[in-house]
Amino acid sequence: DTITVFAAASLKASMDDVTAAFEDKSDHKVQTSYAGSSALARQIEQGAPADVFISANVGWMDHLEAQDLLVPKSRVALLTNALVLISPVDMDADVDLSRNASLIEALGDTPLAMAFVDAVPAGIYGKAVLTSLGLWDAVSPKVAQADNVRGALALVARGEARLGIVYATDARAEPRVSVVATFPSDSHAPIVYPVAEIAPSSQGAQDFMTYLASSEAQAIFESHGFGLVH
Amino acid sequence: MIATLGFSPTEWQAIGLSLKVACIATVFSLPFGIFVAYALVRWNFYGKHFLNGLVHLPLVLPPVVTGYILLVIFGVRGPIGSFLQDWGLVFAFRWTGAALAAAIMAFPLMVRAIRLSLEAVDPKLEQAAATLGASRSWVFLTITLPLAVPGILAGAVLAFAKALGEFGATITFVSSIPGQTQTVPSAIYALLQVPGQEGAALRLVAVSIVLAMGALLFSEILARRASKRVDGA
Amino acid sequence: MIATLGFSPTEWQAIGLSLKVACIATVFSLPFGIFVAYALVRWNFYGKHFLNGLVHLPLVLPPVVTGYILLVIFGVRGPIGSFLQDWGLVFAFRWTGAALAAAIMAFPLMVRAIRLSLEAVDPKLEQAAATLGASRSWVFLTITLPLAVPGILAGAVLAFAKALGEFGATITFVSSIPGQTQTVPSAIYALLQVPGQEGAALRLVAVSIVLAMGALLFSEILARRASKRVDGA
Amino acid sequence: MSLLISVHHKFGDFILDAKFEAPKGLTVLYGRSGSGKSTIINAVAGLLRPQKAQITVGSQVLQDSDARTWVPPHKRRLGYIFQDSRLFPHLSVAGNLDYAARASRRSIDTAHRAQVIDMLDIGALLARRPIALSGGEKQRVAIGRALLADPQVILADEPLASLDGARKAEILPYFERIRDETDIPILYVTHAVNEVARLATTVIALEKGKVLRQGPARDVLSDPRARPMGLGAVGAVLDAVIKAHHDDGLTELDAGGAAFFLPHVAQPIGAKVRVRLPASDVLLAHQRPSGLSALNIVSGQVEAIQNTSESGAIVTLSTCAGPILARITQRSVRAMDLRVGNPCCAIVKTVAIASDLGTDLA
Amino acid sequence: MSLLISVHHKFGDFILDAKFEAPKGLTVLYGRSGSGKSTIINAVAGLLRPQKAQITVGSQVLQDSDARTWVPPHKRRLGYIFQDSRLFPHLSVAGNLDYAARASRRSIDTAHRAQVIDMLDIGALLARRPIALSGGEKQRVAIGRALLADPQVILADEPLASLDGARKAEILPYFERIRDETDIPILYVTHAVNEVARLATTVIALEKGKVLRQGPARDVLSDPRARPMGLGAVGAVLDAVIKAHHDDGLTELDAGGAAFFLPHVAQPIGAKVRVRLPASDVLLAHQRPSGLSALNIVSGQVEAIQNTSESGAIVTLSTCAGPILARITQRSVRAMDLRVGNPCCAIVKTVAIASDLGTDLA
Ligand SMILES: Nc1ncnc2c1ncn2[C@@H]1O[C@H](COP(=O)(O)OP(=O)(O)OP(=O)(O)O)[C@@H](O)[C@H]1O
Ligand SMILES: Nc1ncnc2c1ncn2[C@@H]1O[C@H](COP(=O)(O)OP(=O)(O)OP(=O)(O)O)[C@@H](O)[C@H]1O
Ligand code: MOO
Ligand SMILES: [Mg+2]
Ligand SMILES: [Mg+2]
Repeated sequence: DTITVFAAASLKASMDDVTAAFEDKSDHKVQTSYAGSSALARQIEQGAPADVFISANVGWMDHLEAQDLLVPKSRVALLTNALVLISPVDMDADVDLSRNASLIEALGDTPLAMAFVDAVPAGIYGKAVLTSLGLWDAVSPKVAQADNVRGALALVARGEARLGIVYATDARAEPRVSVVATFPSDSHAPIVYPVAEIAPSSQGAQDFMTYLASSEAQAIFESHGFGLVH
Repeated sequence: MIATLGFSPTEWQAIGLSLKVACIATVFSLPFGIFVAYALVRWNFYGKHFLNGLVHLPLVLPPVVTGYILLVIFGVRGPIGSFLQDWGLVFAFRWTGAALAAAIMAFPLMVRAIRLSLEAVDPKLEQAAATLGASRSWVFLTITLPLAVPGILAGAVLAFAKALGEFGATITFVSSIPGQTQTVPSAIYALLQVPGQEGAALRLVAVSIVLAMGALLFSEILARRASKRVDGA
Repeated sequence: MIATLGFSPTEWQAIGLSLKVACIATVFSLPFGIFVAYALVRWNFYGKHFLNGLVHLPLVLPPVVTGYILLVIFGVRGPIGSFLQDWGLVFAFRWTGAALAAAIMAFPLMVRAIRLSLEAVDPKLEQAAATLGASRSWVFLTITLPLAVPGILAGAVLAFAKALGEFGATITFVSSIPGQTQTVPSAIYALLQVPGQEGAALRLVAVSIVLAMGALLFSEILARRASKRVDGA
Repeated sequence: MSLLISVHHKFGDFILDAKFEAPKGLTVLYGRSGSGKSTIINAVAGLLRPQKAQITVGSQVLQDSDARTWVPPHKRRLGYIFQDSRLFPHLSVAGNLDYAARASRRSIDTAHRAQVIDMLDIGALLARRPIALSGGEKQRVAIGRALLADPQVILADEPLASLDGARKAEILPYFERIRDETDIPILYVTHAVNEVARLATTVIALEKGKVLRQGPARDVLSDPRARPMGLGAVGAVLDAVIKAHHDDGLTELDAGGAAFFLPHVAQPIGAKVRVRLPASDVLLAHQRPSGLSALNIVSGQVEAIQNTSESGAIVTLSTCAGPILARITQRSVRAMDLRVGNPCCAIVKTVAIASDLGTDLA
Repeated sequence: MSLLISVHHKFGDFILDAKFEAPKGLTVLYGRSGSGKSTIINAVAGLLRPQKAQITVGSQVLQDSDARTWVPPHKRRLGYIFQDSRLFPHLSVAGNLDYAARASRRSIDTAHRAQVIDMLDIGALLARRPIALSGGEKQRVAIGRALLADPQVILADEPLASLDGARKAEILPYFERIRDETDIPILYVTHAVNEVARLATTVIALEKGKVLRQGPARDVLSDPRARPMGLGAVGAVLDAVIKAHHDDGLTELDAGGAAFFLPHVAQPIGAKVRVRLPASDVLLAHQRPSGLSALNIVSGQVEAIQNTSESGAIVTLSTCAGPILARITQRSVRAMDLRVGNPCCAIVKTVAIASDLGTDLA
C-alpha cells in the first residue's frame, strides 16, 4: 500500500530516514507531507487522505481526537525533545540560567529569537520556561517571534539575534549555533510529539505505526537528538 | 546520470508538477481574467466595487488564510468541493487544487494587467468597428482583445510567475504530498526545515528562476512581435 | 470599550503598524517603480532583461526564500545591512525592515502596472512636446507621467494591498516583535496556529479587507477623476 | 430612401437643435468649425445618443427618444468616413478594408473591392499597417473601408480634406456615382465650395447648432440673398444635355437652347449633366462681344440686382438656359446702366464650367 | 534666415531624396499624397532621423549625418503644426497653448497670447479638454500652440485643411504677417492652390520623394510648362502698389502703369501688394471691349502659346504690368487667330483678383 503520513515540518530530517528504512523493510510506500502541525491538522479535519499524523503540537492532536478523527486508541506519544538556549558559534554568549539577571544582561538590547510564543509549540514551551524562571516580563518586549522554530534558528544562525530558544534537535543539526544552556525539563510541560492513525484504519498505517515504535526507528530518532517516551 | 542534474526523483516530480500547475493555472484563469477585467472596465453593474474587491482579496490576505478559505470551500467536505466531486472534479489534495490555489492567488495580478490594457484601448476604434457592422462580441474579439495583447501577455506571465512561486495558500489547501501536490516551493520549504540543506534548496530556487525567466523572455518576445504589428512596418 | 472593537492593544498596534508599513512601502517604492518601469520601456541598455528578471524575482520565489535573502543582505551582518547601519538606517527587527520586505514583494506588481501604462502612452504626444521645446525630463514629467496615471495608481494600490497581506518574507526577515514588526498577517498567522482561534483571526482578516478595500476605492476614485480629465468635459 | 433627422442635444454651452430631411442623393452639411456637423453625423451613426432625437432612414426608425426606440450602431448598416481616419492599427490595410465584410460574415465582392482599391490607388499599400501610411493614404484607406461596408447610409465627415486636388478629382466621381446610381443617402460634411457645388443634391447650412437654411443645392446656391457658404459659392446650376463631341476636343452642351462648350466630357451624347456657373466667373456685356476668347455667351434679361457689400453686387439674368448669376462691382452696374428688365449678355469662360465637372479640379 | 535641406531616407519601397533651399519667407511643399512632404518636415523637426541628411537653419546645423551632428528636437526651437493635431489630452486648451512657454521656463507674452487666441477664436474654449473640441477647433488650438512656442522655424503640415473658408481667411493673414514681418522661415504643406498662390514665397514641388521643381512662387506658378499643382494653379503674379481708395468701395492698384480695381483692400496708399491672376480667370480680346462688366483690362502682346491638352492652351501676354497668363481653348486661339507678336487685350474680373487677396476666400 501507499501510506500517506502527515508530519510536522520540524521532523523532516529524522522522518525521511525513518520512512526510507521502513520502505526497505516492507512492501509499503510512504508519502510524507511536511507542513506546520496546524495546517496538517486542519487538512485532516477537512478530509485529507492522511493515514498517519505526527504532530509537534499536542493541542492539535487533542483537537482531532475530540472530533473522533483518529483511530481509537492509536494515539501514542512518540518522541520528546528538550528546549535549549542557543547563540551563534562566533558570539559565544555566557548565560547562567541560575542567575536571573544573566540572560537579560547577555541580551542587552538585542532580540531573543523564539517561535510564536502563543501559537507555535516551541514558543509556547519557551514562554512557559521563561515565566517559571521569572524572566518573562523582563524579556518579552525583546522577543522576536518567528513563524516556526526553524525561523528562530535561522535568525541566530545568521547572527542577527544573539540568543534564541529552540529545540535541542534543531540546535544539534545547525553547526552555526552552539548551545548556551539547556532548560530544566521541569520548567515546562513535557515536550511530546504525539502520533496517531487517522480513521479509517488501514493495514499499512498499522504496520507503519508498529515500525515507529520499533527500536530501529527509535534509534534513528535518537540519532537526530530526540528523546524517547518510555 | 547527468540528466538528473543532481535532483532526486521527487524533486523532478516537483519541478514537473510546478510547471504543470503554473501552466494550467495560467491557461484556465486567462479567459476568466479577461472576462472580469472587461466587465470591470466596460460594464456598469450593481456590485462592481464588490467584484473588484473580491478579485483583489487574495493579494491582501495572508496566503495561509486564502489557503484555509479554499480548504473550507473546495475541500471534500466544503460546499462547492463536495458538489464538484459529484461531477468528478476533485481539488482537495490533488494537483488540480494546487492549480486552483495558484490561479486564485495570481488572479488579481492578471486582472489588473489586463484591465489596464483594456482601459488603454481607444473607444473610438471600437466605435468605428461598430459602424462597420461588428456586434459587441465581434468588436471585442477583433479590436479590443488584439489591442489589449500587451496587458494580456503581462497578465499571463505575472500569473505564471506567481503560480510558480505560490506557496502559502497551496500548502495550506492541498498540503505537500510528494508527486501529488508537492510543488517546487513546498519542496524548497521542506528542504529549509532541514539544517544544512540550503544548497539543495538553492538548486531548486535556481530551477524556479530559470523557468520564470524563460516565461518572461517568451512573453517579451511575443509582446514585441505584437507591438511591431501595431507600431511599425 | 466600544472603541477597541474587541481588539487587544497588541492587535491595535499590529493594525497601526500594518498601515504604516504598507503606506511607507508604497510611497517609497513608487519613485523606484516608476523609474524602473520607464527604463524598461524606453531605454535600451545592456542587462535590461536581467533587470526585468530581477524585478520579477520576488514573485517567483517562495516568500520564505525572499525573506531569507533579505536577511542575508540587509541583516545587521549583511553586506548592505551593515553598511546602512553605519548611516543609522537599520532594517533588522525594525518596522523599516517590514516595509522593505513588503516593498520588495510588491515591487514586481507595481512595476508591471506602471510599465503597461507607460507603454500605452502615445509617443507622438511626447514628440509633440519635444518640438515645443520640452527636454526629455520635462516631457516625462508633464506628458508621460500624467498620462500614465492609471497605471501608477493601479501599481500603487496593488503594492499597498500586497504590503498589507505580505507575511512570509516579512516574518522571515524581521520576525514578529509586537509593536515593532508584528503586522496584521503575522498576528493572523499566530492565531491560526492555535485550535479554536479562527474567530479572532477572522476579525483581523476583516480589518485587512476593510483597509485594502478602502485603498482600492480611493484609487478608483482618483483614477476616475484622472480619466475624466482626459476623456470628458 | 431619405433620411429624416431631428436632434436636440446639449454639450455645455453648445446646443444642437436641428431638424431636416436629407432626401435621396447627397446632402451636404455645411457650416463653420464647431457648428455641430460631426455631432449630427454621430447621432445618425448612433455613436452619440442625443438627449432627444427622431432619426429615420427610409421606413426604418433608427432612434426615437419618445418611443424609446434605439438601433445600435452595428445594426444601422453604415459607411462612416470619420474626420480622423480611425484605422485599426493592428490590422493591415487589407484587413481594414475587409473588416466590415468579415464582421457581417458576408463574402467579399472581389470585383467591387478591386474597383474601390483601384480608384483610391491603394493597391500598393494593402500589406502595410496604418502607422506606415501618410496622412492622405490613411484617409483614402478610411474611405475605402467605409465604401466596402455595403452601407445603406453613407456618412462622410470631410472625407477629402487631406487629399490633393488630383486625388480629389479621382474620388469625387465615385461619390457622384453613388449619388446618381444608388438609392443610398449620403450625408457629407465639407468646407470646400467646389465639392458642394459639384456633389450636393441638398444643402443644409448650420450655424451654432441651428439649421440656417436648407433646400435643393440649386436653390441654395443660386439665391444671392442666402450665402451660407460665402459669396464665392453663389452661382447658377444649369441642367444640360451633351449635344456633340467636336474634333478639336471640345464637348458641346445644350442648356435650354443655349450652347456651352467645354473640354471633352466623357459622357455619351444625350447624357444629362449638371453645370455650375459660379457667379464670380460670369461677365456681363451689353451686347454679344466679338473677338473674345470666351466661347460661351448667353443672352437674357436682368431679373434682379442685389448689392452684396460696399462695392459688390450680384446680377441675376433670366436666360433660356435658366437663371444665370454674375458677381460684378457696383461701379460696373452703374457704368453699364444695368436695370431690371434690360437685355444683357452673360459671358462664361469655358474652363469655368469644366472645373466644376471635374476635368480639372486642382 | 534660410533653411537648407538635403535628406535621403528609405521607407520600404519609398525613397525620399530631396535637396532644396527654403529661403526667408514661406516655402510651400507641394505634392500628391504620399510624396514625402510630412517626411521632410519630420526630418527638419528631428522626429525622424534620416539615413543621410544635412539640415541647416541660418547658421545653425540641425543635422549633419557626415559630421554626426544632431540637435535634438527640443533644442530646435520649432513651431510644428502637425497633420493630426496631437493636442495633449490631459491638459486644457490653455494648458496646451502655454505648454511651450512652461517647457522653456519663459514668461508668457500675454499680449501675443491674447492676439493669437483672438485670431483663432478659441477664447471660449480655454478651459476645455481636447476631447470636447470639434475637429476644426482642435486644429485651431494646435496652430495656436505652435505659434506661441516662440519658434525660429515654423513647420505647418496642412494646418488649415479642416477649416472652413471664413476661418481660413481669418488665419491666412497671420501667416502672411509672419512671412513678411519676421525672419522666421516657414515650411508649409498644403494642397490648396489658393493658399499656395497667396502665401508662398518659394514652392517646392515633390513627386515620389524627389524634388520635381523648385523656385520662387512667381516663377513656378507663372510657368505654363511646369504645372506641379495642375492647370488650375497656373497664373501670373504681379507686384502692385495701392494707388487710391475710391468712394464706391473699390481700391485701385497700379501695376507697372496698368490699373486694377478690386474691392476695398485694408492697406494704406502706397503699400505694396501681390496680385495673382489665375490663368483661368483671364479672357482675351482683340481690342479693348466696351460695355463689359469687367473693370480690369490690360493690353499687351502675345509672347507664347502653349497647348496644354487636347483642347486647351495657355497664352502668355507681355504687358506693362508684367506677363499675364490666360487659359483658353485652342478653338478660341484659332478663332481669334492669335499668334506670337500679335497685340491683344487681357480681361480680368475684379473679383478674381480680390479672392486671392483674401477679401473673400470662401
Ligand atoms: N514606416 C513606413 N514604412 C513604409 N513606408 C512608409 C512609412 N512611413 C511612411 N511611408 C511612406 O512614405 C511616403 C511618404 O510619406 P509622407 O507621410 O511623407 O507623405 P505626405 O507627402 O506627407 O503625404 P500626405 O499628403 O498624404 O500626408 C508614403 O508613400 C508612405 O506610404
Ligand atoms: N464633450 C463636449 N463638451 C462640450 N462641448 C462639446 C463637446 N463635444 C463637442 N462640443 C462642442 O460642440 C460643438 C459642435 O461640435 P462638432 O464636432 O459637431 O462641430 P463640427 O461642426 O463638426 O466642427 P468641425 O468642422 O470643426 O469639425 C463644438 O462647438 C464643440 O466645441
Ligand atoms: O513545524 Mo512546527 O509544528 O511549528 O514544529
Ligand atoms: Mg467635425
Ligand atoms: Mg503628410
